Amino acid sequence: MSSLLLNTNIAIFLLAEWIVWFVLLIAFGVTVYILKKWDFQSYTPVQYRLEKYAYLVMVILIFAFSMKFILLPYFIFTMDKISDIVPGAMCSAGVISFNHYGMKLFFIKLLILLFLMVWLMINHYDLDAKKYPWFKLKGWLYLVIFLLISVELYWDYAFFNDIDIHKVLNCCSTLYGLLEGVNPLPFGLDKTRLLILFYLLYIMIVLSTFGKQYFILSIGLILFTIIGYYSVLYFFGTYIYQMPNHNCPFCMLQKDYYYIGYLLWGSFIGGLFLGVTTIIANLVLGIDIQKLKILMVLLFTQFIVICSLYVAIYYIQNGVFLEPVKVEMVM
Amino acid sequence: MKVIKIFSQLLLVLILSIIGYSIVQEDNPIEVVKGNLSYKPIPFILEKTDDTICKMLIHSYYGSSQAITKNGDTYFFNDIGCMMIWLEEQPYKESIRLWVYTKDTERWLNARLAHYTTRDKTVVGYGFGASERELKDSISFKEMRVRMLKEEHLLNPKVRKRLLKNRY
Amino acid sequence: MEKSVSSPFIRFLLLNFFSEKSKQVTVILFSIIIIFILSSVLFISSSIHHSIKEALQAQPDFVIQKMRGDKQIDISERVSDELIEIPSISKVTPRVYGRYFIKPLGKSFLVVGVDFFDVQSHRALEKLIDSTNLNNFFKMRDNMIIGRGVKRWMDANHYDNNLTFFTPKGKSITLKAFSTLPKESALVSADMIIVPIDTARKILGVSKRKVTDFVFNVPNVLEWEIVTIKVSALDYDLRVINKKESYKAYSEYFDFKGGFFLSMFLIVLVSFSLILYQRYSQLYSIERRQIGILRALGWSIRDTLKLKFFEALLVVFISYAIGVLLGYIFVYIFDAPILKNIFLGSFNIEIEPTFTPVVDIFLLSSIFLLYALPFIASVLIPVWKIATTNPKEAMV
Amino acid sequence: MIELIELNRYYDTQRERFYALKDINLTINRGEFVLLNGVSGSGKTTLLTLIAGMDKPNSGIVIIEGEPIIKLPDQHLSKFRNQHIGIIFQHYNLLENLSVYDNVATPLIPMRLSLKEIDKRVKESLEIANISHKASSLASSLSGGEKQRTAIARALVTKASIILCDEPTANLDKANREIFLKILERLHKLNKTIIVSTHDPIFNDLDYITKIVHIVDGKIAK
Repeated sequence: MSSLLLNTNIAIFLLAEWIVWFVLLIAFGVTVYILKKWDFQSYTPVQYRLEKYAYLVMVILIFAFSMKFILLPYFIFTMDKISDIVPGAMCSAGVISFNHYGMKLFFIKLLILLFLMVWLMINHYDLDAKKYPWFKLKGWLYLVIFLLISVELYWDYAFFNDIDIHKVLNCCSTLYGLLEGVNPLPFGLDKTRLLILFYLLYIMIVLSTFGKQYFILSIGLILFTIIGYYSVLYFFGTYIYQMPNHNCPFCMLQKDYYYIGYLLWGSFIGGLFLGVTTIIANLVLGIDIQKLKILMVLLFTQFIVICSLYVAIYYIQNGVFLEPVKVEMVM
Repeated sequence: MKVIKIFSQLLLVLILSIIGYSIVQEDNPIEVVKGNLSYKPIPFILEKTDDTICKMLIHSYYGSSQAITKNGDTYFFNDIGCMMIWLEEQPYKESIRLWVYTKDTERWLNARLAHYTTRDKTVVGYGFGASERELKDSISFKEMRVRMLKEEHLLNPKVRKRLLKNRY
Repeated sequence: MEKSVSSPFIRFLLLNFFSEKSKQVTVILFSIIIIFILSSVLFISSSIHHSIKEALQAQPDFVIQKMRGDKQIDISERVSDELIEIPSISKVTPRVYGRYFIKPLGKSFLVVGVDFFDVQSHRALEKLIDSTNLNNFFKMRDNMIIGRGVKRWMDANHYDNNLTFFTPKGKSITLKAFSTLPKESALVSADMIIVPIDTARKILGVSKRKVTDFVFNVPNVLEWEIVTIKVSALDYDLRVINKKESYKAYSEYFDFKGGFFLSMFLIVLVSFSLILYQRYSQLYSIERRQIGILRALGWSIRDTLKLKFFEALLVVFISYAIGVLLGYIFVYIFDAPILKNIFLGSFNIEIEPTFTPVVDIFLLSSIFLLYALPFIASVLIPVWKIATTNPKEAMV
Repeated sequence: MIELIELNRYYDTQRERFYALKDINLTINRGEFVLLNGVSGSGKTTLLTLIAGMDKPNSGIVIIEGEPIIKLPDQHLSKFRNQHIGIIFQHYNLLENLSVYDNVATPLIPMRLSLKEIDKRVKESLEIANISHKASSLASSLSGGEKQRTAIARALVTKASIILCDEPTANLDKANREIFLKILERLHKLNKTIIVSTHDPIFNDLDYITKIVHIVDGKIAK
């Protein structure tokens, strides 16, 4: 058991995760009971009690969603705090790459937040409809969510427990361990093509949202996740750090960049989440939610504007674009 | 409304074509060659193959080595030390064929049979050079592997001082 | 106040909440006490972390010592010439220091010998040395600069301004207190006495050509790893300690205390949530009827849930705000009289560090996570149970 | 308007099944004034709770304003009750810690109306129940009659078309009963459907009663 667990912030974080998990365990038991006994047509008092239990599950999940929503930035902050203790790590990026749990943990947390948001959306429309049409769907979705959360809890513990604070660690510049000569960008794109795609995808998403073409929208979202992430990492990020070779998604979350990372990644991930929720709402439930669509477009626009502003301001100030220096592997 | 629909479809086609074009035209260096069931060393293309451990392009055969797993995946290393680190992380170590490029006879030799000198100037700097014939103070494969894992190689300043006598 | 609130629901909530205060008061009081203790502890521990970082910021980046077995022995001066040759190292400075026990097994001070003429790499000392007048300090052989803890100890034990030391050979040296170390680094340098290097050698019995250790800086942080390798290659028995490790040792030390407190707090938390669970389920009959009436009038379960949930949130936020405020006042204005000793008790010299307020959103969210999350978690089921009362209750 | 078809409501105890209501068939049209007569414990109150959708029958169908309400999920059932049914309870059931104004405004909150709109409606119904002079005083400080009139105002504020009264006059003195009947008469003229469950003889000789239903041991006696 590494002494890290005694660190106050980590202890608080793990305690919070554990409590949320425990409450979700209760909701899990209730959901299993409901799924077993649910029969909308029956008149028995058991059936009426089930409806009440469904509200308990709803309350617990709203609580879980809001707490997980707070715990994600707290997780990043905690890693930032212990980056002073972990040798060599300059920012939370370094810490997260410490063992294989780090990245997996981060993505599963995002996934859980997405699933919870989808569940709450389905629940909202399930209650509005008169016959609880998607009641079973909610139940099964929750079972999946609970499974993910249990995995997350285990990984939380394993991740912090596995950090050996004496092993020297390299920080985010070598974090991505790129093979020399390999093009870091996806699909073999180069910088200019990456940027063109970045803006084209944005336009396509906006158009397909209002054109109600959900198939195109889903392709757009998937591609935009990849292209967006890499454009920020390898192009816009360098303008935020004003250092051509600093490709790190986490460092912009720190104080010295005025926490711009939270706004930037928040709007990017927020837009993606809402996009996925709208698609599910339309394809699975067949409901068209105007509010979500507009919010999604707004979030993406905000994301695009922030990125482009940084480049524009840099260009205005220095009259030239940042040219990344070719790093020679000098041995 | 109709215009929006058409325009977004057009955009989709344009985006997919750009991506398609770049994927086809991309030529990243190789990291692993699969399906080499003959378990024979592959004369890999220099400047176009990467060492999986130290993530560098291999510039010359001198000092390089190869490892072929049971299912034919062949990995390349520009320094024998890297291969040992890689080997440590693999399951079923015995079933993996290891080849080194000998410096004296300049041909691929089974690593477990080769002799290793400890003061060579190698790419990463671990200092293990493979040779076919037994030289003055060369060591066996087993001894080399243990030394590598005990970090008794030239990158360790204390060892370098003892072996090379100069400071750093 | 009622009319100003925009939404009718919130207006109803506030009316209902503040009209039957008796029910909520006990829970709020209890929560305030818990948050008060919790926030003061977290404020103290975060200020300590901050002041450690502050103090260590001033420490040199690297310290080299010669270790034989577990014993640290003195290093010969020639090592510094080899050090200077390594490119990325700057400001190599010898230091002579050791613990001097005034009373055997009693009070001990850290005597630090410093050579004023080469640039001192100890940045805090640098600041101090710039402020003191070099010439007259160095002119009189028997001057010393004392830490705040030492000063207090001397006043308490009627050493008016000077202190006599006995060298291992039995000679006595009396030194006059010239000035006191700055307040910020009090935590680390409370019991330090700074003297010219030769006096220190005499007091600690260090031979002429030897020093206790060397310190130097490596401005470029990325170079630290390579420098450590190169320096450790100089001699077989050299030990290289960098600033981060000492920070780690200090913070782990205080983390241990923080962690220990947290586990204690866990017990309080569990009992607190059990009481809450019981408290919120126990005041059942009065509330059941009220919710029954509301449901009969057409409030859906979602509305009553919202009502009861927001009521609990109100309790949380009121007690959170008051508790944190009290904690802040207690720690940063009254300097946490009792709690401080738990954290700093173990220093052999009682020091009086004033806590620099370090409150950021991270700390506030830590307090929130430690208090509000368990509170809401334990209240969830009772709130749901009451909110789903059957409207039939109103007819009975 | 209100149709009850083959309603059964029973409670299973260890020994046997006790029928609170058995085979109830009843149709009430819009604007009727119905009297439910029966000894206390004969099932009158249970019938009222079933009509208001506050409890579910073990079998049978309840259709109000053309909508079968048994199978409605809670969110719709509550909204339906909120908009269509006003209830006046035997023990008034006011929120003692709130003022009369707030008590009458309570049912409007789920409707998400603006404060202005709520204010208008509340004042209006306070007028009808002539209790506006006590608008800002606390419910706990009111007399029995005043409490009853606040309850009436609360039932009217949602402009519900159906008014259910459960033993409304049980705790009132002679004078307040007269006032209560006058208010009921005015509501009847507003074409509201009123169902009063009582065993107070004062109602028997009212001229505007359209239907009297006698309930004995959970069954409708002809």
